[in-house]
Amino acid sequence: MELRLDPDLETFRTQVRAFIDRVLPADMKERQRRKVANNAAVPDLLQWMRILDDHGRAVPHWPEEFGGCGWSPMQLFIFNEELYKADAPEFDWGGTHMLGPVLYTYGSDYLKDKFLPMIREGATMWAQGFSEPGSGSDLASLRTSADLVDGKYIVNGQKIWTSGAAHADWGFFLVRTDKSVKPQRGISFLIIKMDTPGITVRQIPQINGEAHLCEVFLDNVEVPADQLIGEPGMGWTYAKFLLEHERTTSSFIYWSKRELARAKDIARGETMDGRRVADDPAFRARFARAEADLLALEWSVLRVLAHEEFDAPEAAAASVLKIRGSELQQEITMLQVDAMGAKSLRFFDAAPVPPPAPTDVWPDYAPGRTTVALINRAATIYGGSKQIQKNILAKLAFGL
Amino acid sequence: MELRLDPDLETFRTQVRAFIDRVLPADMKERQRRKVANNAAVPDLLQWMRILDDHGRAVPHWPEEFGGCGWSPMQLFIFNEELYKADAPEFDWGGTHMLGPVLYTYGSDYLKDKFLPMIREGATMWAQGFSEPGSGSDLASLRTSADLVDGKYIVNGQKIWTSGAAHADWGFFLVRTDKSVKPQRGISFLIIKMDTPGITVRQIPQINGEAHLCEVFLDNVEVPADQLIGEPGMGWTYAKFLLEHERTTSSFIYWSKRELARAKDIARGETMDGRRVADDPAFRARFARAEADLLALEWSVLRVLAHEEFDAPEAAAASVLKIRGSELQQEITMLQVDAMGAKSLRFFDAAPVPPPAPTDVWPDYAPGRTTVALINRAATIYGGSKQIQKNILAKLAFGL
Amino acid sequence: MDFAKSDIQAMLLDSADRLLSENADVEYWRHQRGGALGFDEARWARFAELGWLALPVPEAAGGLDGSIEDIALLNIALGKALATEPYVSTVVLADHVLKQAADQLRAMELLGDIAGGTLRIALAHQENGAHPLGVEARGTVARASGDGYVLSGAKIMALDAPSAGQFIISARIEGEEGTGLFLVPADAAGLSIEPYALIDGTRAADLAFADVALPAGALLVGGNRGAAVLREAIDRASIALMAQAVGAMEAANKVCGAYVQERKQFGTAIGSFQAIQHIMADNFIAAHQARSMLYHALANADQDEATRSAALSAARLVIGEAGQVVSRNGIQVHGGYGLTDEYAIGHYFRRLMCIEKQYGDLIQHGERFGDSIFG
Amino acid sequence: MDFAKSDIQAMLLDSADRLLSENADVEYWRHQRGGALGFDEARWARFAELGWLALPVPEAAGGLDGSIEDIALLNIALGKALATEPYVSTVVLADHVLKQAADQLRAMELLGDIAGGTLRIALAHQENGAHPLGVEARGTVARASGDGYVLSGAKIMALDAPSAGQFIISARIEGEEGTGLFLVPADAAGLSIEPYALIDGTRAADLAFADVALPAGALLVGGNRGAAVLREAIDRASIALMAQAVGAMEAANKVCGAYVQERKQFGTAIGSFQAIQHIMADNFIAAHQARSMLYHALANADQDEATRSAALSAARLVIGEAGQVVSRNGIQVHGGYGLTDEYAIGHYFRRLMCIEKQYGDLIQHGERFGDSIFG
Repeated sequence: MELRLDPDLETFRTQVRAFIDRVLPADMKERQRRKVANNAAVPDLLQWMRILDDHGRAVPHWPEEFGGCGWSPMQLFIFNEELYKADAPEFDWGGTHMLGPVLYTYGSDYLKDKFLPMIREGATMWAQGFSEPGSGSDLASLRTSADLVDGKYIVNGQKIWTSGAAHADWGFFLVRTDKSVKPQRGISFLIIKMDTPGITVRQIPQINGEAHLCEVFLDNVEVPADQLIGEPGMGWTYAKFLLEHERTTSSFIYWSKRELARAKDIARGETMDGRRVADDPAFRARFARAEADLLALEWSVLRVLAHEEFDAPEAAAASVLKIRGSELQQEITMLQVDAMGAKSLRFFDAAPVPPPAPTDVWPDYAPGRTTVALINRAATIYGGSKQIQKNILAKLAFGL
Repeated sequence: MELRLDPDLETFRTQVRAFIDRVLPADMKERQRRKVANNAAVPDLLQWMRILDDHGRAVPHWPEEFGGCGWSPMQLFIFNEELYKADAPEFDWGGTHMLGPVLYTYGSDYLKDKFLPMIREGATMWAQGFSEPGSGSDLASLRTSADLVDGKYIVNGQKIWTSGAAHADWGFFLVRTDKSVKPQRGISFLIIKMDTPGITVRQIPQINGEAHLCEVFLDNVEVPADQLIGEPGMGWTYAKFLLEHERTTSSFIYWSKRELARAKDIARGETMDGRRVADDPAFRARFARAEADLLALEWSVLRVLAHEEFDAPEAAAASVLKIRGSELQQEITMLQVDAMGAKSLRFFDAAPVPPPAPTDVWPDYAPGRTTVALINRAATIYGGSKQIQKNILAKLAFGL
Repeated sequence: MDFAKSDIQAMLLDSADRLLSENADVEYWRHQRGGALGFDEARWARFAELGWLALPVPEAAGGLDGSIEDIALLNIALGKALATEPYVSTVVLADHVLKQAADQLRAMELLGDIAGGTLRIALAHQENGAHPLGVEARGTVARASGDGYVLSGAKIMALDAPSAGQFIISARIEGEEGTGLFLVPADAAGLSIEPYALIDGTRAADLAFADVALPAGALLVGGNRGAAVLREAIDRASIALMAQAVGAMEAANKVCGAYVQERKQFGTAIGSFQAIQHIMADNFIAAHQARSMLYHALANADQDEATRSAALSAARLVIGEAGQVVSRNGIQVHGGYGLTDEYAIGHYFRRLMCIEKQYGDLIQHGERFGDSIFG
Repeated sequence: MDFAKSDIQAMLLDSADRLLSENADVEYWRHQRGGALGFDEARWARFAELGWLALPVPEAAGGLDGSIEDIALLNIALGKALATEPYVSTVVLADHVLKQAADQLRAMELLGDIAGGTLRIALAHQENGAHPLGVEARGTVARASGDGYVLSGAKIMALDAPSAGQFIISARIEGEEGTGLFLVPADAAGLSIEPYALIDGTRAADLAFADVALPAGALLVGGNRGAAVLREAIDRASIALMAQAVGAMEAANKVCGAYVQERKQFGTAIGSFQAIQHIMADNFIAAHQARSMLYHALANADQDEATRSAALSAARLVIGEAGQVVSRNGIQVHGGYGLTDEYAIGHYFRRLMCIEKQYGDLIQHGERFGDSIFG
């Protein structure tokens, strides 16, 4: 048992930090740091992918043959941590972390050749079409159908919570290709071009002023049959593979660490009659609890990355990451909000325009905190609600 | 809407306080205040009943014809509050608040004449035999049988959590008199003398060193048929009546107010490097929350007592009292414990002997706090666990 | 003790039911939010017609001389409907200050204008970096000048300021102790107003005073009484806001109760899952305890300041926390739909978050209550 | 970073499995609690035979020179079995102090005795009214006298004192700065011991020193280093206790998981109810995060004092809270049986409560960690 970080990794961290410092454009970093919206602006996100790709680091977690870096899990951990810390735009996770691994594991050569480079080079945003209005946490009940007619799939149905669909050129969808088998077995994984006739995208206005999530209506949409990944009917298996492939992603550890640091800055910046909010005992107690919980989460991530031998199935440890990760995202963003007190109630427009210039009253950290905190209530809902996660955990850990 | 207390009630309170001050023996008050055990010593409890009865105030909540005082709900509230505040021994609730009302509402004249005076005069402790090993929150599944044979009930079975059974001369039991009907309809309410041949009582050792709860084994116990209250098969109805009759009891409001005051004294008495625990911000924040919650509970009790018009069934309001009351009992006793820090870990014998003489290190509030806090984990279990209460509440308030 | 409604209270609630119920929906809220002031001036006129704006106004000024209980009950209804009108600012805060004004003749005129719906007044007392429960002005100063005063300084987040014709401004009076309260017209020369929306669709503004000249009569309450009057006024505003919170929670619970019976997952209504049932039970408990604490605050509203403020802070603590429980749980049971602007629960969520933080938040009220316990 | 066990660690855990598993049950615990010392001296001898008492002892003194990770792993096993032996006092605390003692020759002898199972040492540093995280002695004073010292004062709640042959006593040395650490035999003249049980069946004592005469060699660590050594020793003890807490939580979860599958209500195993499933999920999460924080504390155990104590307090915060969650929930799912002395969960509950409060409780560690963040 060796719990201290390998000294080589500290060297690696220094290199990563220098690399990011060198290639991340200052204006992009500043836009990212000061954005009001929860999501990165699409042009920055795609440009950043291209910059990373120029240096061979757009998809470090992929196999080397497809452009990966061959790094260890701990190296990837450090790379991601430093990206977030540096206020680099997030990855388009849909492409790089969801579709990508499914594609290089199960896709045909045609699909791999066509789409892996597109993802890696940041050629486009990817829409993720899983949820449907009637099937949120109950994904297996999805009803969007894809019927094979003359070598094409004719897709009909409706998707919801398709993030970024309004800006995506391509999407990957779970569709039902066989209604005669039991629900999980009739689902397939299909790539669809978003400007195909019959597709209508409606942006859903959110409680935080953004409209990032979309409804996608598919009305007799024709999709070439070779855009189906792997075998028909295996979509459910691939979707599960995808979730299990990214066991630690749902912890949001890198994001939460950066945001906790920001909460700390806010608590130091805001004062009440000359006393920092950070010095208010009740606030400090809550902050200490969140920071301790985040350390626990980080070690829980490390345990999964290191494949610690473990009394329960590893999936149970992953479920913990999802539950605690989402709760902490919420608590940390609320620490930011609460540190600002009533000032947090001001509405700032989340449109991708520069926020107002900072003033003494409204420092540059003010715009955006509440925007993000409000939409973060979703963290315990998407990807299997907290209640579903607890069902799963009770089953995995105790056989209940 | 008039939310201020009627000034007449303040006069009543002054009278009650003077009365208690006059009749409560100083040594009994001191024993009660300093007892280590959760429960009052039986001799004090019974003697106190006799003292109250001498002044016609042993069962003020009963109808006047049976010895009640004809007081309003608010007068009863104040009477009880002052009793607790004065460290008077608790009532034997089994007799005065559970059996009594069932008896004077449904009992035969024979039973009323025989037992109501016994209860009122504190002639004996009463054992309450409801729960069974296989039926905790699921009372309807109880299996102890009472078969009518030659004008006697032959009782066989086992009861558990029969509080005080080791000191009780009489008990009231829920028994199954008819196995042919659906579970709730075959239950009857039976009075049994505890020294009847065939009864064995085992005291169950508790985590706090007491053994107040008992198992009662009934092996061919013969009970005169006229000791069955009301109609056979109506026991379930009577038990529900009994619970609904005492809507506000489960709030433990009087008890919790006294114990919160004690927690305050402890937080003022214990110091850390010269600073009172009361001045520790984290402790104070928790205390403030508990006191505010207790105020909310008190007003919720008052709303029930005053039969406030209300959007949901009144039983929903009662369920709130049970849930929040039990949670607050636990939080308040833990405030006492936590205010003492590591000193709270010392084990004090709960036997009914005087606790050790107070010292600087171990003030007179020290013995007993942890004893009570430990057993108070039961508050969210007995009388329908918190989980069951929430099921009920969701059904009552939202039809779920 | 009696929880039954008086005749006037029953009438009030009845009129509220009729006026507000037709517009207590997402379409209406989204439409109002898009408007210039965040509320409908025509409905404000209806408030006047129904006597709501005259509720706490003395009979002498043509008002109804209503009690704080009356105000609370009406505000429960406003909270249920998520009304964004500046009722608390104008009718609770400003009214109370005006009733304490030195020049009662002028004050009665102003109160008459308020009652008639032709005048709205907003309070601007908060300064950047000041403790939210403090009321003494620091960075805003009134200098005597000729017959009147010259005002300089700045205020932040004056609630409902963008729709107000006049402001009540707290200011230190140079050469005097304490904090005075001044009446300043919205169009005064040297006053600049930066308006903005809050997340619940209501409006606020930051104000800056660059040597704003005021007549002598602008001083409503002198430095010797200004802070005490302000504390009283804000405590009453807090009660009205808590009443709105109680109304909002009860309405949110109704919405959620209906939703979980309707929404199906895994082939059954989600309300049949025990986890959802327990969340709803928690929500019921929270809203129920919140209403209890509103009663506690009301019962102590006219006590001495120490008792009143302790009761108020205890109530803010319980109600603030309850609002979070109810609205966060409410979103959780709604799943993704809870995060859209198209379902009511998200609107309740934002409103309850605003109420929790206005005139002192959970932490500050918890600290004030704790201090009141242990001295 | 590597979570795999080393060979010695695997052997240690294997021996623990064999020795402890046969006695990790309620009968054993209740029997031990009734005894004079609260534990079985014969089993203590087995600890010695298995090398456990020699674990952190330097090889020079015949020990195994084990790491803090080794100690933690063994203590996880002790915690699972709810062992009441004075392992932490003697083998973690006293060992560490002795290793820092000025007279290393004498210290090695004592360490040898500890390793052999013939000597137990308890630390008595806590004084009534002192902050639980403070280590500077105030009310206990050592006066120089002839070649040695005379000790007076009092200590409270010295853990495991009733079974110790010697005590380590912290005392202010008259005329010097700082806090010195003295070795005092349990049978020293003028020393009075008031022993008592704790709620988990372990023992402690209050000590009073009425001019206890000590030889010069009794001073283990001088006033210049005493406090620092004590802080290090206590931090190591805290790690060992946290490891026991982790073991206790994991064992409690096992017990509860089995119970809810077995216990039937309403005609079905209670583990089939979603509310119970979610409670068990919460318990799993709590225990899992607790183990993660044990690793965090271990990873920082040899850092500078500020880093070490911040990591330790963060871990105490998470683990202390987790222990409460696991044991309170554990009792709740057991229903009435959880409150009896005849089911294991109540024993875990009491042990976890004790660990939460020893060497600083949740509140104090939370405050210390908060201070470390914001300085």
